[in-house]
Amino acid sequence: MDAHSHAQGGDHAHPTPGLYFKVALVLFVLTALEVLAYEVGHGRMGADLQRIVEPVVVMLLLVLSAAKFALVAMFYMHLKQDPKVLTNLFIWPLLLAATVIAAMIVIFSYWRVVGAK
Amino acid sequence: MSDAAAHAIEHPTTTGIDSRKVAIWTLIGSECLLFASLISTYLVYKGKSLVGPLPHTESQCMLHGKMQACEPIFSIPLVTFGTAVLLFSSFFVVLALYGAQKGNRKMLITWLSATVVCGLFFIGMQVYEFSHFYHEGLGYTTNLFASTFYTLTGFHGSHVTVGVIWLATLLVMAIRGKLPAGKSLNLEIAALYWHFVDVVWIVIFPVVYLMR
Amino acid sequence: MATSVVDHAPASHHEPHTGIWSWITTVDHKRIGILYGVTAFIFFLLGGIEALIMRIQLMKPDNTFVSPELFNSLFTMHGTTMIFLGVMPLSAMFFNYFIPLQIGARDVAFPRLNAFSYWVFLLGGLFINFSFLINAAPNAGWFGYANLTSNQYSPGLNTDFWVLGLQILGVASMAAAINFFVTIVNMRAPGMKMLRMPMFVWMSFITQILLLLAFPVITIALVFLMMDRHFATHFFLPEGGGDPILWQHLFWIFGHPEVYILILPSFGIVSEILPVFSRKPLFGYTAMVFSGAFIAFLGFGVWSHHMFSTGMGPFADAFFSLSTMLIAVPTGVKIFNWIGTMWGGSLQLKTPMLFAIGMVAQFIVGGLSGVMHSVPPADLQQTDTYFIVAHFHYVLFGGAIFGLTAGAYYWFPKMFGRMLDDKMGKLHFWMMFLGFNITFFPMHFLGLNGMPRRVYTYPGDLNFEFWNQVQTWGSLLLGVSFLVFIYNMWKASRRPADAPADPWRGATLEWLIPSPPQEFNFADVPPVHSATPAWDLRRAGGGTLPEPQRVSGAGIHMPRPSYWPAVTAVGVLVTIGSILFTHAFSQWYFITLTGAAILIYGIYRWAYEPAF
Amino acid sequence: MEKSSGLVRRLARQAPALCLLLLIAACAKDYPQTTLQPRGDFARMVDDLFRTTVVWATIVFVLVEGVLLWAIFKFRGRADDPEPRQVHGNTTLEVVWTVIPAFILVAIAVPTVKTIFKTSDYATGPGVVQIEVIGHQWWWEFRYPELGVVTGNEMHIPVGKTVNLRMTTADVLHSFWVPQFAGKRDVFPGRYNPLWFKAEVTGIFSGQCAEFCGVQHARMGFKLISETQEEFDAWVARERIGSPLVNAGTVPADTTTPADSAGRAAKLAADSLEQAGRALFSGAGCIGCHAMVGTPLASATSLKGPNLSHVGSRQTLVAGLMPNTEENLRKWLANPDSVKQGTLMVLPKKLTDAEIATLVAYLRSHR
Repeated sequence: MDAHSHAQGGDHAHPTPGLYFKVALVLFVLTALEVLAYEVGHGRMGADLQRIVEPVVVMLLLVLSAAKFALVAMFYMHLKQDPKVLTNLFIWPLLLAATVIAAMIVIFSYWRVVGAK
Repeated sequence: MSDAAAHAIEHPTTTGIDSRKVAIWTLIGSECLLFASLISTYLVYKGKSLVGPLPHTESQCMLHGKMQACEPIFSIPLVTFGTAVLLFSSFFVVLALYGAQKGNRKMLITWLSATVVCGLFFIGMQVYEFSHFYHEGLGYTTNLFASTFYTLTGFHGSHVTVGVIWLATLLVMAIRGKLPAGKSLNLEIAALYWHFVDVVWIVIFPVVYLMR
Repeated sequence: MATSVVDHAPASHHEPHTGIWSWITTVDHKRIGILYGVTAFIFFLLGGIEALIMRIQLMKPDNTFVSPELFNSLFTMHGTTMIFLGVMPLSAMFFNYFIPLQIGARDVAFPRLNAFSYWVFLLGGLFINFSFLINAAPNAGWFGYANLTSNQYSPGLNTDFWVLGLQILGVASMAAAINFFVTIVNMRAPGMKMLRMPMFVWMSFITQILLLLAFPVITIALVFLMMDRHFATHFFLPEGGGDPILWQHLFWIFGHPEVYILILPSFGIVSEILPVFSRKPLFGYTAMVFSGAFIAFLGFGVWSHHMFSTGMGPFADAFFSLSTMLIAVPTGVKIFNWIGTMWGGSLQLKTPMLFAIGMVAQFIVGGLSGVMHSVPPADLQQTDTYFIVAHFHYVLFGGAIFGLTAGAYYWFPKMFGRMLDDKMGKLHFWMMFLGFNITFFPMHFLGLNGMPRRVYTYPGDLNFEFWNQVQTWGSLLLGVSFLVFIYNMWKASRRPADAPADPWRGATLEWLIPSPPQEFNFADVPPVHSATPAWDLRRAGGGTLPEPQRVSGAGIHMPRPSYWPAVTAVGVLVTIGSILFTHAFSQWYFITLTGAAILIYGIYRWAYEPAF
Repeated sequence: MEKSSGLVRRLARQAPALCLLLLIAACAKDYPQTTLQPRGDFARMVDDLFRTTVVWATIVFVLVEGVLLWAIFKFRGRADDPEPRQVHGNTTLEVVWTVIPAFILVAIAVPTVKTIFKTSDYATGPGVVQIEVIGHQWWWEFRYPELGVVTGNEMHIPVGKTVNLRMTTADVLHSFWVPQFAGKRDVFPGRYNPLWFKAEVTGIFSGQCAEFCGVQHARMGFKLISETQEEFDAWVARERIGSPLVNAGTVPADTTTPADSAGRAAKLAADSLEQAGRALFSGAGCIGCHAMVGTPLASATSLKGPNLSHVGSRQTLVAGLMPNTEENLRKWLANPDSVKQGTLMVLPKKLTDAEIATLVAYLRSHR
């Protein structure tokens, strides 16, 4: 039960403010990239770039947001250091949530096709 | 909060983690499904609104008592700024927690104040955004986009509000000197909740605002 | 890590345990368990009376014993009551009383939150039943399908009571689920690894996971419905572009796991009783754990099998059909392992054992008809008929209620220090067993022969009368069997509290302490080396265990009683209940704000109050 | 073990017979709304599948309950018996009883998936009779868009021909169900759901709404009348007279089936009962919700109540509630709410006995 000792306040394993700052910077850059993807994908930066980015813009946004999500969860929420049980408490519901959203989108798109006939 | 005092005489837990920390993580896991329901509803109703205003495209909408062409309603720069503020508040609260754990009261109070201010700013941004949309003709019941958008972001906003009240309470305790290093778990739990509110926004921002 | 939980702390204040105030302020998991049990049993009887009235109405064709409106309220409230106010809180009684005892804990992780859960449950139950008094009982079905629940088709407060009542009850369930989840994760006795937990604790643990993941979804669905009814949105209304099918999806994403929330605790209870009364350990413990977990996991991937008749298309039908069939595999594993437990044992056919065997035997029937429904084309004939009513009563009555009753007989001596009469218990069992099967088995015939559900009457020329009459007589027998149970409990209450600590040669920790347990449960928690620690000790003692003595609790620190949980619960009730007034009273939000103020004040007082 | 498996085998041999017994017991009497005697191809496919599952279920039921009962009797013990052998499990056994059910499920799943795909979507092709079904609280409207017929609570179909239903609702969810022809299909506002079937025999069959739809959900029955092509054509010809679809010009007056509509209309116009009835039908406000031969129609697309143009020829009144007799019609018109509590049929004004008598005669004269 060595997990015990460090959860009780022995924070030697926790990141330092320096690392927190680096994470903050990365988060900031990723957010900027998201907005950039949006702008490019919707033709604000010329048609040529748009043609390349538009088909993948949704994918790109999902990846960028997943990266941000993971950074906050791992470093700010300390899942990287804390006992694995806490990660499990988060990751499984999260997967279920993502599955529910995906399933709903699929089911509703078919539902509309049939119902229109 | 005085549960912390009780903690000292409680027998050690099975996992070694304080029960309150397990509880907040359990709550966070559960809340994933709350937001999943809201986000799925927003997404399955995307593009199903019968009238405008719409988020990304021009539309016909009822404004000042008559149907007219409306501009897309979203203002990306404003919400990007709000997003950045919320992200930074997450950064600030880890610094505050770091200070609390190290017994550095000045660091704790400084960064916790910054977090609360950021939270208040985010709420202000949302209030401004909502009232701006309202004046553009997007009431809560105007169309499906409005109802799903306001409900989703409203639920998030109310989580932010609870978080701000919680953190502000801790800030008052910190200023009164009632948040020593031994009780830093009180802040850690609030911070976890706060980060969760932040990651929910990390999902909402691209899915709602940036995907057409 | 220390094995002893007696801490060298200052002596605590043990409050006197009498008077109504002691019950309002109690934070003792055992007393809260009893509160849950008594309240839920009363609601359960109420739901039973509703069912009997329906059965009398259906006794003959074109009957006019009750009006169509009243009948619709009766079946709505029967479903709602049995699920949310009967079976779930009866399970919560056992969670409360026996999770801490079986894992060797002093109390749950958050004793005051536990009290809060109970008070919210009680107030929510009273709120939703209050509707009967003002002639506005919910009448759109426990499933509340949109768009029948819209203002247009359900004017009046009926549906509002349902929506808001469920929302209040949801708060109670969520709070309790977090509490028990954390308790099981974090409060186990030294040596009790996850794979040494008693099966009841395991199934309860999985139930809490289901609650935590399913309730948020219905919360949101109910919020949407509330918005549609009170704030003019169109989440489920086609007039504004909304789609009523969204309600069905959200409802069943919650609703299917809910079925397992109702049945898994019974699985756990039966898995406790069969080994003890077979004097043989549970067959395939690990398989039992993982099959339970697998059922729960699959339970989130089958929700649309409630919706085959909506025409989702062949791909969705096929997917949800196959995932549903898959559930039969772990369910089968459970049943086979139960039989495997009995096989080769020395069966002691005492009342708890009879109910446990009855549960297994009847659950098989419900499981098999469940497989029949997983076939979508066949389900198109069966859904919304009495065949389905038969199916889920075999699961929820034949399964859940029989399991809970088995638990009641099994643990009654532990809870009250008095034995229930075994002869009367057996009479209760046989009456209930016969009454149940006479009531519900013919429903299979009626359903297959075309009798739809939720009909207040039927025409004579469809020939439904004979079996309906048989069922009504069966249901009366079923009703009377509960009078035998009540009489048995009343008789027991007149006897001196002289039950031994371990009347059944139990396998788990709760049998090692006096009956009823002392406030602090365990003065010293014995080390746990297997899933059957009491049997280990019994064997070590050459087949007998010394009767445990009551000891002084001096030096043991127990949580302090508090009334703030109850106050906070009132805040929840007023805040959510205030929405009832939106149409009646333009300043309705003052009531909401009052509720919120009570709620917030309660939370702060609670937070700053010393817990010990 | 040896003894018990012998018993198990014996029981297994009896299973199909037992299962049959069960079904026979269930159909011993005549159930007009049964699912167990299919009279259409859709229902027959479903029934075949159902019988497969019943056989499997019965086998499993008999085996498992048999073993359970056997265990109870064989292993009964007394309190002072020695402790039995402490068995914790048996991996082989557990694998076996995981795998065997899985195989049984595969045996069920394969025909299931095949049937799912066969029974989905619309029926197409020449000779398919198109019918639109519209659920109302608490009655059914049937429209034949190609034939120009609009009727209520009574669906006529030609035997041996596939009928294709395109179904929706005017208000809340309902579910269309004629057990002997097809499974249920729910109807939703603002969308269409498909269902098709082909009648194998002629006759009158019962159907009922199967999705809870409010106060009178129980009283939302209808009849399905399967008849020969000639009978069906004659029925169509009659129904086209005064049909809202024909009147509104949605369907040309006489393209598909010739009818003596002109001559009949002239005869009707001369009739005194007809004139009195028509005046009352309009004057009392019936026209606000119902269509009727010779009366102007408020709207061709949204009827609030059934088209009454040929109500005299129908089998039943009030969504299958009672036989179509003079007495029943009088009772209904005198006070609808006492006959069907909560019905949306409201009389704009209270009718006198004489008015009711006229209206009854007038309506019954239209066959």
